[in-house]
Amino acid sequence: MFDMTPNILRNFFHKSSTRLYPKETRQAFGNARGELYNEIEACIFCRTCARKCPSQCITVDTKEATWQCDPFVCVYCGVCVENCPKKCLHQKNDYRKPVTDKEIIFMKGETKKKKCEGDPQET
Amino acid sequence: MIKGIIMVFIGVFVAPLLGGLIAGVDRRLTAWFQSRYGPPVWQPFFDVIKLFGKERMVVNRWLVFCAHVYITAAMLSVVLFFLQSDLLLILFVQAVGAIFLVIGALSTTSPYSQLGANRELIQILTYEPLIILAFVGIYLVTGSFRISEILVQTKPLLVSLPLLYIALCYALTIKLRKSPFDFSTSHHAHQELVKGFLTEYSGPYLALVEIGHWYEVVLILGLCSLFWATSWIGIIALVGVTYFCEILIDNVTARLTWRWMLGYVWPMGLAMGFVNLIWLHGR
Amino acid sequence: MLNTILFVLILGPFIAGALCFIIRSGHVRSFIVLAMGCLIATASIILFIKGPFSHTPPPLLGIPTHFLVLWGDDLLLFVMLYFAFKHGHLFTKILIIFQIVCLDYFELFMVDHTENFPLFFADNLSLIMVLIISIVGSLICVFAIPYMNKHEEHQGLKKSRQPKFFAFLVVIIGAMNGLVLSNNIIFMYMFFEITTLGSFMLISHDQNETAINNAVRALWMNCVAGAAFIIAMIWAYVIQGTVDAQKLIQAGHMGGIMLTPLALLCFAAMVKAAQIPFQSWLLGAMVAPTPTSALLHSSTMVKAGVYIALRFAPGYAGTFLSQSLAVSGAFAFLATSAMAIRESNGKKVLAYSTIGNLGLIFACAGINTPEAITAGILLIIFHAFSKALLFLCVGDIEQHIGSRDIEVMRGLYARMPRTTLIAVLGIVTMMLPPFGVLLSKWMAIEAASKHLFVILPLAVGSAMMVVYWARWAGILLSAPHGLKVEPEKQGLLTRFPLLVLVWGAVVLSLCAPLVYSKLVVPILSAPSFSIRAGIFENPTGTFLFYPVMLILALGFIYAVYAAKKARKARLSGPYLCGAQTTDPESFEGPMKKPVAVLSGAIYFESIFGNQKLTVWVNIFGGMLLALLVGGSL
Amino acid sequence: MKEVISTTKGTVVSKTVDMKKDGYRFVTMSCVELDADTVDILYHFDRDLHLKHLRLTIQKKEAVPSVSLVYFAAFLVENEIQDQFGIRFDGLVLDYERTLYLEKEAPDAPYCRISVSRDVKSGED
Amino acid sequence: MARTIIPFGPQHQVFPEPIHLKLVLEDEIVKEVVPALGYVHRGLEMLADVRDFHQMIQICERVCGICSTIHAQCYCQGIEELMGIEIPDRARFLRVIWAEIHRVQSHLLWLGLFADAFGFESLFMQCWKIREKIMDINEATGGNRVNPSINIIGGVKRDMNPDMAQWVLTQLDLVEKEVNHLEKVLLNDYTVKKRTVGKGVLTREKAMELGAVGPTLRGSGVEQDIRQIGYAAYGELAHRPVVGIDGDAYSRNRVRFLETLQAIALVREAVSKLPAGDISVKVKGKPEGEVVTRVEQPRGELMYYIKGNGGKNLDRLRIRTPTFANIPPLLSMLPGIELADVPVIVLSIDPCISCTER
Amino acid sequence: MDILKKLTRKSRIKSPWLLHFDCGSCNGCDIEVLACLTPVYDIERFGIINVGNPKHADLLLVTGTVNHRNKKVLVNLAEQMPEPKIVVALGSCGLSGGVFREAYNVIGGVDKIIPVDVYVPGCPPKPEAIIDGVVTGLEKFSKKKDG
Repeated sequence: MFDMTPNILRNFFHKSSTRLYPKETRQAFGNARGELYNEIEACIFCRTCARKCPSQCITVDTKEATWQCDPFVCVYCGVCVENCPKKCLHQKNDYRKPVTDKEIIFMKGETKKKKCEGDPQET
Repeated sequence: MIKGIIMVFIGVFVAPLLGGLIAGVDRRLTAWFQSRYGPPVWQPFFDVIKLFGKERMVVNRWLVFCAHVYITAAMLSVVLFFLQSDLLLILFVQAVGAIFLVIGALSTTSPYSQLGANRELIQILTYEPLIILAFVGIYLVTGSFRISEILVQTKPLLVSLPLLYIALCYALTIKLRKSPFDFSTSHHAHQELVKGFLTEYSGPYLALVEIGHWYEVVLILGLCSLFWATSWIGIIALVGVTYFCEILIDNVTARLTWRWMLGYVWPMGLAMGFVNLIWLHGR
Repeated sequence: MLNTILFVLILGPFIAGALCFIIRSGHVRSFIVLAMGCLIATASIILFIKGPFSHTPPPLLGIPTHFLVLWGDDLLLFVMLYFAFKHGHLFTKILIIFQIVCLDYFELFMVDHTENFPLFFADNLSLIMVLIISIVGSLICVFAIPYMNKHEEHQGLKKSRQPKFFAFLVVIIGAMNGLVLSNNIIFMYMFFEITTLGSFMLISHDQNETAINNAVRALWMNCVAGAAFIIAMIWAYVIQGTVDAQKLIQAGHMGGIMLTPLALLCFAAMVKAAQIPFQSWLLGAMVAPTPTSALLHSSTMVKAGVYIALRFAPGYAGTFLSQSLAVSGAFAFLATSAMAIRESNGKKVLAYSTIGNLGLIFACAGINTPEAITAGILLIIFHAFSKALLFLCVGDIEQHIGSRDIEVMRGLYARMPRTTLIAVLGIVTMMLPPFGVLLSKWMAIEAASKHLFVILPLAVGSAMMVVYWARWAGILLSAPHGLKVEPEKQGLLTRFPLLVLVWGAVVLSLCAPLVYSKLVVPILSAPSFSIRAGIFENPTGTFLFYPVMLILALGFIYAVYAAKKARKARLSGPYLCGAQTTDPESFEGPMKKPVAVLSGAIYFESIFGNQKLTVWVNIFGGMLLALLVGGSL
Repeated sequence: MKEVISTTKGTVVSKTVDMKKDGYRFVTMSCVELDADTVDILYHFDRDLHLKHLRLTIQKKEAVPSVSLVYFAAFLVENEIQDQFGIRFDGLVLDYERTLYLEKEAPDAPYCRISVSRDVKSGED
Repeated sequence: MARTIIPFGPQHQVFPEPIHLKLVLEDEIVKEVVPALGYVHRGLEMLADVRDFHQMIQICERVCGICSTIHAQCYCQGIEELMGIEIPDRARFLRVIWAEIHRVQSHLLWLGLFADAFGFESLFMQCWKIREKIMDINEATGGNRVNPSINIIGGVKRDMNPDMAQWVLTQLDLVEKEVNHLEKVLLNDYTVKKRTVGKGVLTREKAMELGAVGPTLRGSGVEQDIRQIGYAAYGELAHRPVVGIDGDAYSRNRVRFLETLQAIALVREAVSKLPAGDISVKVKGKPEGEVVTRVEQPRGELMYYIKGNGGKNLDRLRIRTPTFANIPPLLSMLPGIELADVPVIVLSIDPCISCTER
Repeated sequence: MDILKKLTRKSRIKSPWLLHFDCGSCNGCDIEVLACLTPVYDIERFGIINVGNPKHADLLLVTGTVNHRNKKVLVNLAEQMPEPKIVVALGSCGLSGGVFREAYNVIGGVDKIIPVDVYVPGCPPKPEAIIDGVVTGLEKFSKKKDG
């Protein structure tokens, strides 16, 4: 009977193992697969990422030079990053922050002039 | 007279605050035992205030009625306790509340609520005889069922009623719905009856039930304190140790079934109580 | 005046019964029953106001009373013998023949009929009993009028058997009045036997096989009681040379010599009150139409048993008999509570609860302190009202829904809100403070605290009692949500007794301190409680009767107000794991079929459920009874 | 897939019974659409980590005798095939009547596709 | 007797996943049970029509979040067999390492949930606390706590350098130490035994007949574990299946507990034997033909049937998950037990409904 | 009165009781939700308890794709929650259907069935992200009307 007691008491007399998350944030692991972003200036709009993506969350328009990703469909598998011929796709170590409205990452790039709309990288 | 009024005031207003605080400390300690950080100690108050602010949603109006009767009876029993009244009377008044709570749960067509209510009845069935026996033990020592007579004792009751105190602790565990007896409803999630007989009490009515529960906790800890009522230190030590052990037991046991409770606690508790009574008789 | 009242109370019902039997018109019968009810209720109140008395009425029609009794008794016994032969029950035959022989020998050759003592004696205990018998009994008779019409309708009888039914129904009331007022134990014995015959006739009323079997069982068990009674009577006479009950009681146990007759009397009383192991006759009586059970359970028949025990209680105070009576009463309380907990048949639950409460009264008689006697008497009063009420409710419910099963009564509130509320109130008065039954239970527990073998069964039994009452009340109230509840129709003759009983139960409880100080105190050797501002107090404990009642009543009123206010709240179906369909009371089951949820209470089948329990209980109960009788030899 | 034994509708149950007698554990069944009309049903069995298969080729319209009386465990997968391929099984011990997974709103027999649409899709990119 | 009919699920506290049981009770004893599935059915086998066979890896990983690595491993193994690819030795060992880490994770998760099913909250907390270390290992080595996503056709995606391997081992040492503390609780505690011993008994014969797999089968005393086939690198590692005797919830509990320790030992051995070399080979061509491939998942035998037609989309992908096979035995265990034991027994097969329904 | 209202608001934020419904997820998000309750993340710090009963809950955490069968359950559960309540959708599947978007039995994200207040992306979202999501949801509470 009461075989759990030693464990319980050990817990009681030690510091709790809780990570007090919003107060203390733990460093993410180096190669964790987080939010996807595109260095649009390097992108050649080859559509490899769109083709390889298992959840089909990336849409690339070669003519208009747009790169668009639905972050709410993305499954953070990293396949696009691995297959990107220009290595311009990257993953951060952390996820996007929760939001109250849906949004889509839309990037327009041209060889000379680049413009970012609704770029949420900084969030 | 003034003392009486003060006592009533304590019973009505201070007791629930104390009960809520105990609940908060309980949750904090449980968290520590589980290597967690735990909620702030005044968390139960937030819970209750929030519940009062929620939408009123009912399955059945009997539920509302019963919740109110429950809290009245719980409050009255605590007041009677502080007025140092008759122990049996306190138990009976407390039973009014407990039974109405069950009747409220039974008055719905919800199967979980019904099953929970039936289990709660079994819990009542188990703890009530134990408490009565404890009172009889007190009577045999003091010659009265009145609390006021206990307070004039010079020797702690615990000395002559150790086994009955253990039996009372069983009742306490059942009443607090702590593991292994948390089967009519549970403070923790993941219970096969979801929330048992509290399933259909929601919003403000759940808040009433929660406050009623605080009253009951104070009452039953008060009953425990009677066993060392000769000094304040004794009371605090006894209640503190008892409650600490309750939390400990809550954390080191699995939930068992009511069949086990009837087959184990009943014989054990009654036998211990009985032995203690015989021994008192023999003196 | 006194003669007239006694005549009305005792012989009135007999005459009314005879009229019922002879005049076969339904309307006239109803009138007779109503009139008799009013008459004896009034008479009992007048008698009550007049207060205690001892009295010998002039001989009826000039015939010496003891002749009347002898003839009456012989007639009675031969009628019983006829039925014993008709149903071919050997044991009953033997018992009855034994009784005839003993009685005739006793009356003809032993008793000195010139002994001068009051034939009738009434103290407050008797008066209380008369009140209960007359008022509650009459109400039950009134209820029976519409009930029996419907009952026969259900049965589809060609020829009404109502005349006989009502005849015996009212006769029992008369016999009970006679029993509690008699001071001559031969009288007592006669009335005792009349109730036996009456209950036999009433139980067998439906004339089907179970009814007859159960009636025969009731007959032989009660004959055992009769035989014990007669032996006790003769034995006592041999020792003390008197048939004056008061003298017998005052003489006490005479250093143990009188103990055996007293034990036999107690034994007779316990059999009459269907204590374990003789509970089966009362349970069998459930087959009879509900008014029968109501009458047998609440105010008459079984109460005859506890009355005798309480009446003779001073006689055996402080003896081993007293102790063992307390223990076996407490044991009956425990055992029947355990058996009731697994019962879903409403009437059986009521029956077990009756036996349990009677056991409690026996326990009180056995404890034999003023507190305990107080508890016993109060319990008789409050129990009679609540139990009669509950029986009548169940009868009414049964006629509406065609079942007496508690599970079938689920959601009754939606169908018959009036009766349901009355029934729930009845249940509440049976188990919760500050109502009378609980007040007396409190007294009983406090009084029993020194008796280890009494307090343990009491503690466990009362917890079990709470379980089955609360379960029932909850089930009655359960109603599908959102349903508009329409009050059902109730006939005047149905509603009147129910309302009187429910008000009686509540108001009597409210007046408990008054009832105690005015009625009970005079009987006691010493007052058991002091009453101040509605607070019962003695050295053992305090019951803050009015304060508790006041606050609970306020809480009740506020709760009603809150429930009314909750009308505005949003209705939502019960929680069904999110699987509910458009009907909030059914869920989408496998194969997409809607399944209606069904709730059944827990009946502890695996714990209290087996027949073995009954067998063991009977064996143990029998042993206790043997101890009770044998220990006093 | 090494040991594959072909069966017919008539023999599949008796062969399953033989398998059971030989001490095989029923692993599962797989259903594959071959063309617009026919499907393959594969019964997989295992004994001591060694797999054995039965192959039953049938018309989609045909009813297949259920093996759930031989192996109770088959009832689930047979119900699944009923749902997904619309093939009927006769003598199921617990028949969900094609409601095991799918609701009315979902496509009927989704695993029966017309091969043309598939080619279009795969040819797209 | 009074009957009670209750819906147990789809949303029910005790089950993390939606499954519905229609329970008919008498005095809280289960008299009849009928399950209803389909609350998690997505139809992902059909996605093979619209995704190519490489993309299917990610989808197979998401058949079930608790054993994602092993699903992907099984799928890759099947495709490799179809295409005749020999993967490098290092990749074989790495697959074992990740699979076993995953097993530890899954078993700890299960031990916690199982403890919760019989209301042992602190034990649940303890198990999940320990499990967090494994989640960290997953995140550090694979890049995600739940879906490390390291399998690709032809090998594995990420390598494990010696430093990392050492860190993993030290973490596992800590885990093992803590798991050992729980041994007495899980296998010896009075209340735990009261709730598990003799509950939901599945005899050896019944288990075989009803097609039970994994710890459920081994708990009934059948020594069968797909790892004995020696897929991946299991042929080169020493292990023997853990077997129970009684076939009750306790026995299954014991099997899973001991398997947790065994898995840790396997990781250690695999790391020590980890050969040098490439972690993947280049894949050319398209799968054609049909294959049945099996691996041992934490819950038991996982079977993939794959049929390719030489195109980039597969003709048929069929997944038979262990829970799917364990549901019939479960149904045979439920009648006659107490309501309170329903969660215990349901969880004792370690149900994974999202696997079952796919 | 004002103080009472303020207190209620504050308590609401301090004590969000949680109902978790797995609406057809792959378990990935589920176990992360459960992980939130366990010692390492311990969301009881914020007063969050997993109540498992819609009638007591303030916060509905939905994981996974909605399919034709469980959408009714989802609606039923949301309906049985007393106001004010917050719905948080977790993970790619809960947001849009994720990888399973094109499967035949998948309707899509939770927001196609019931209004969603907070979207937490991730496959599965880390417990930290779930905590963030809940905190974002709580901010919405102050904007909601009293129940």
